[in-house]
Amino acid sequence: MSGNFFIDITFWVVSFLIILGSFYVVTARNIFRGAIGLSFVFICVAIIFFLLNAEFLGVVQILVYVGAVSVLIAFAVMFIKDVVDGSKYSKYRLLSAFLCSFLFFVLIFISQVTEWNSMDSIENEDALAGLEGFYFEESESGSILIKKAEVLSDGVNKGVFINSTLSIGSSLISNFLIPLQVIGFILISALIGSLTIIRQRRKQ
Amino acid sequence: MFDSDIPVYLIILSPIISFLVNSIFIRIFFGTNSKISGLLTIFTISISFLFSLLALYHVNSNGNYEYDSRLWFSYGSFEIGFGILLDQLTAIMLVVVSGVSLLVQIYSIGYMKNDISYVRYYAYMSLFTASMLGLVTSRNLVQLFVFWELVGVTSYLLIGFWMNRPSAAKAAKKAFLMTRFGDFGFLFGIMYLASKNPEWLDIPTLYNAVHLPDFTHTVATIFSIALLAGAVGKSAQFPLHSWLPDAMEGPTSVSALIHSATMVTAGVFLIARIFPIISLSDESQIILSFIGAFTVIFAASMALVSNDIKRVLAYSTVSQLGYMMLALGIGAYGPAIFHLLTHAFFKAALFLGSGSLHHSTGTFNLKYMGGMKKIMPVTYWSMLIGSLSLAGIFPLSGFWSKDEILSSLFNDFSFLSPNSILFFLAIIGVFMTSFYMFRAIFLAFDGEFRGGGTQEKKDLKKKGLVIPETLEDVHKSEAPKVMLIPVLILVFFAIFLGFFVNPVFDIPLISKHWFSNLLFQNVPVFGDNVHHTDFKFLIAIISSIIAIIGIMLAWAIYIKGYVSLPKNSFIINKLKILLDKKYFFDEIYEDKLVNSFLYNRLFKITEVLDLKFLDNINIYLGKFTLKIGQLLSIGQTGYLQFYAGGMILGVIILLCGIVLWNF
Amino acid sequence: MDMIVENNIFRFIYCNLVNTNESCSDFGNFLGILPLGFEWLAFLISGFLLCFIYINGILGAVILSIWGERRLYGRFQNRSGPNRWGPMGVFTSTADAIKVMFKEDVVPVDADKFLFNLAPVLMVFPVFMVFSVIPVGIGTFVVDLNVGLLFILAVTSLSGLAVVIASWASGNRISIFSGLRAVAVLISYEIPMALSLVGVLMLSGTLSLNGIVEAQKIPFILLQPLGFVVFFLASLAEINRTPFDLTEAESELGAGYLNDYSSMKFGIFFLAEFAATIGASAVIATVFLAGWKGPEILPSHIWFGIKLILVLGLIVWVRMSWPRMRIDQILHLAWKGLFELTLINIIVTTIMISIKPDPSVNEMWIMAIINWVICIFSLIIVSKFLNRSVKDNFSNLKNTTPYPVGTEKIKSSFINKKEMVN
Amino acid sequence: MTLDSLLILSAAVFCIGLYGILSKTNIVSTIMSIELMFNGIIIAAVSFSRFTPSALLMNNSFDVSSFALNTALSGHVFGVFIISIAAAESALALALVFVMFNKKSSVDIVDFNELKG
Repeated sequence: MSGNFFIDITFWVVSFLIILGSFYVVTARNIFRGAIGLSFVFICVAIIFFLLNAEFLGVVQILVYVGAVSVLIAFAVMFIKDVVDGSKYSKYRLLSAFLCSFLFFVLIFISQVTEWNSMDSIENEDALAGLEGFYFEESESGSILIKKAEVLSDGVNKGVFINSTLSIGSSLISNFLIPLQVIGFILISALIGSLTIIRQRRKQ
Repeated sequence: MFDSDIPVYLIILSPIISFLVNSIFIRIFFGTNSKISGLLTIFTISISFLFSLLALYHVNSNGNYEYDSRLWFSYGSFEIGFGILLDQLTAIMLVVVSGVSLLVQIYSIGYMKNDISYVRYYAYMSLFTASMLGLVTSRNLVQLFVFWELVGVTSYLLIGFWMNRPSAAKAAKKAFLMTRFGDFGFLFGIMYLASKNPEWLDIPTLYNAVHLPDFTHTVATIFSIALLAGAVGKSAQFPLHSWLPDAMEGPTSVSALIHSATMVTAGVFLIARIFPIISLSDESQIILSFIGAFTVIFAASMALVSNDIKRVLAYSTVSQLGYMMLALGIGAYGPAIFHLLTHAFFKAALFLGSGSLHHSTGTFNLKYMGGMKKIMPVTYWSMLIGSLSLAGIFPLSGFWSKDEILSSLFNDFSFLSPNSILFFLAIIGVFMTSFYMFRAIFLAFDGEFRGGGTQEKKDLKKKGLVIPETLEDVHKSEAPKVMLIPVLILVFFAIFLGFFVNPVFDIPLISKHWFSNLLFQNVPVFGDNVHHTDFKFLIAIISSIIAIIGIMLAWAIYIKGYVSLPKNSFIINKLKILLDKKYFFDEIYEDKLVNSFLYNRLFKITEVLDLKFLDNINIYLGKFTLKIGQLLSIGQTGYLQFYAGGMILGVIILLCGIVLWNF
Repeated sequence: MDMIVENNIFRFIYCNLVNTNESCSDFGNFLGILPLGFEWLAFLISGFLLCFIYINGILGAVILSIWGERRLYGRFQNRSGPNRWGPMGVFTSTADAIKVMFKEDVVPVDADKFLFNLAPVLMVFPVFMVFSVIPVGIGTFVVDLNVGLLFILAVTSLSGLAVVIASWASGNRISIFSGLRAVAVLISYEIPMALSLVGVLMLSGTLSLNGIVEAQKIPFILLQPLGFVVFFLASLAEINRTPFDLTEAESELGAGYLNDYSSMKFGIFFLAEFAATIGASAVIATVFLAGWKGPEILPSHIWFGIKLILVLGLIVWVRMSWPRMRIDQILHLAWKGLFELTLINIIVTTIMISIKPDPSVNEMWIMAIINWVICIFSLIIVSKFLNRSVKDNFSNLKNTTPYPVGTEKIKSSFINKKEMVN
Repeated sequence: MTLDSLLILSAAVFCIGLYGILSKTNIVSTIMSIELMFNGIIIAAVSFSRFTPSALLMNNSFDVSSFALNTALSGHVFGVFIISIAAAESALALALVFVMFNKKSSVDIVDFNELKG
């Protein structure tokens, strides 16, 4: 009965909820309920992030997706004529169901067949030892230290833990500086663009 | 004190601080016509002036200061630095710029008193002064170019200061575009030099590089001619001169600052800055001197007939700048800068005096002035002294500087050599200068008062013409003290500066030719190209006599009426029209060059090409694509899902292909 | 696990259940009820117990704070306030709670029943989540997340969703207007709220609330006056307190999105609102007033309590002093006032930190003085600009509808034409 | 919780979102489905970041450069990027929904087929 057990249980339950919620989102006739289902899925995905040691991303997911995006979508829903029975199927429903399930199986096949450079799939003991034995820790001055771990038999601790907001921040302004600026540019242009669109509407 | 470059930065920064404080804080907290802004600007510029004087003192006693260049930006191995170069030339320019600027700011307190945008005026003025000070202290050519353009922008803002007047806006645009036109040459020169060796952009390195074999005659010629284009634009020399008279639309104090002492002398400063390179190339020297000499009489001839006193002064400025260019062209480095120095002071005095005249009569038109001698004696005397100085009458400062230029022209005088032609042109220039200046003085101050702005408004209304907004009502009075004192200070310098800065023999405290010697300390001297001129009695007498003849002629025509031009002579009338229309230069640029040549000829050809040839290609190409498009549009059902499904199908096919390929 | 073990309450319960040498030896003698091998059960039980203690503590605090606020309102309005039940009327709110519980639970016919019932739960759940990361004393917290501050921002943003659900599920047009207003205000104020904390993060270098408390050599309100002002105003807007309480503007919208709620559902909303007030005060006390830190004459919990009550008192004072603002004024304040102030704060803090990366206490005092000068100066400038912009827009305002911006179409989509005729 | 199970979860969420896009005609439903697809992708990115170490980290154990450390969390960084893109996208889409509703008082994609060939 290790911590791993709880994590696994949580993972399976939450995955199940995610898939269930996703199905509800795409099948619900009531769009508002669909939107609420969507925010439920977002929260569950955030829990998955917490399980994956990505606390920062999980919190951002809640902050942006649940706090802003799904609220905005719920907002947009109120502009639909008949919310309760508004979400209709197109004529490609069956075809698309077939396409999507086919794509799903192709993706699963590929993910199973590909040899990921994964912690689980590394068979060379030496390589694994070289990796497993170290973990990353923030020092007091803020830089990242590499420490040799003494006991790392626990399954939970397997993996690369460079798990800090600080290192996400430092990679954002070093290796991903240009993407970051592009994102900023996209955000500002989206802001201006949506304002322009709304303004046109108000002029009429 | 000047061991580090911080004090020099302080010189530039203090006007910038006043600009920021004026435009951000004072405008918000104290309103747009708060009087604090003027005092603040005067305070900051007097700090600059004080430090400039100190810098001149240090440079005089310790030689020039070369500070380390700091890295501005780099691209690979291509590095552009910035830094301060404090040599003799810079120190002199610093004193001239900050000194004249300080006096003009004091004058402006009275002159701009009733303007709504008082704070904006002072903000622009501080920014202008800062950029001009930055220009003269620049160590790197790129840095110099940045300040050069900043000077252009601020002059645009200042000329168009009364932006609600269409003529001012037009003049500002014209000034900006024409100087920009020359700046392309400057930019080309910088790029050319950088393509040869980026390190040469650093000016001290460039000075040292002229000895190297890499620095060929071709490089020097191309570079100096390219920079000459920039200088011609900024200093309003011959082909690009026509913006300066129009630029008189700005406030008179602005004209006094930027069209006498600072902005227009930037071109001269630039040529002086690259003097070691220009002196390597005979071709560019000849071009430079002929441009200068031609501009001298060309501009002076237009000043002969102009009725607007500010325009007379503007043409006079162009003409005097021609003298400086001429001097630089023949290698008279010291006299050119000396003339720049004296000219800055007496021309600023004249401009400020004309502002006082406008203050009193309400107009700039000489036809409506007259008889102001009794009403405003102080202005009269100061303008008279300024004009005498400009005409080159002994012992005023203009006499000394102009004679140095003439003497250096006379150095190796032989009949029909280029130098002799230049000399005669310069002598004719002296005559014309004294004539037009005294024509203006006599028309403005002697005789009966002819009604001023009030009368001019009436006349214009009678003719049904548009009344310019510069016209104001007459209130005959002497200018207030705050406007008189700066003029008097400038007049003081106009009298004494010439002799005491560059005396022809040793006097107590000041050695012989102190100014020229100071300048020559820095510039590497190449062969015979740089003269060290001595005072020549013959030249002094000749030029004085010619100047006095000019004054007498003006006196005879405009006061006594002994001589009068024949009224109906065909040639005289045509000549008058020609001069009045400024040799039709604006029309040539506008109608012939732009309209007839570019628009009607060159672009017509391209139009025909476009319509007959390119358009047909497009039409058939279009028809072809239309057919294909019609074929393809079958797939465009208009349903979003259909398109998305197609995309997904493509992705699935790709993925399957990858899977089948690999396994 | 290291983090959790430092948690004193958790360790106390855990060690009393299973006494292991690893984590309990340095702490004293414990009972150790469960046999070895049942650590996981102890883990679960102590976690649940911790949550139980916390939540009940919050509920008690809410009951007390309602009573305290009403007493204070009385004082502000020159009357005595509730004073019948219990000594000084302490049990008044308990009685209120009992009364609310026994009222009839009405669900409107047009309501979406599931969502109608879900909304109160969603409303109260983020408020309790906020308390989980706040340390109320040395070693007294539920969990010390390394992204604690961001977690608080994220969790409070959930209440926006709850408001939308509540307003829509009622099937009531007034509720929807109130919900739209709430969403506009909540989303607008989230930006200055998050940005105002950036200065604090730069100074402390951590997102964990415990870390922030420990980083405060002097309280951050001195070093971050602008951040404090903006955060205080933004959190007032986020918890719907006067002068930003437009969602429940009784003169325009009745009770807003609470219009159709009755009985304990209403009670839960009420509870959530007051708990959110306490939560906001707790966050301000922790982030800007150095949390449980204080001279050692009093225990850390008492210090925290004093600071909390001070901030609560300030909020009540603001509520009693200011009138309610118009919706456009509120949004102007967020986008044109507070947003700029946060940017100024960030720039100033960045400059400060880049000049002195690791300041001593004396240097911090100098920084504090500079910051206060800048704060007052920029507040004056921004308020001057705000005045101007409101004046400029006043002429345009006459032509606009009284509805919130962008909601004109909702009218036609939600009001059936037949209804209009009737 | 292994990489495989996470990848299957991500693929499932992605494909369900795709199904939503292809089968629903309401534009708001479509936007919601797009958000689902984004989420599926973030899950994959984060789980890769968690379970597959960077090749740079594998090579030398002690002397890890800052570049290697910064790339180790690129999955998280991509997650952040995707989330911010999604926020921008949903704001724009919402504005478009307003305009569409204003034009035809409908938000059904079927009604917007002017680009039909």
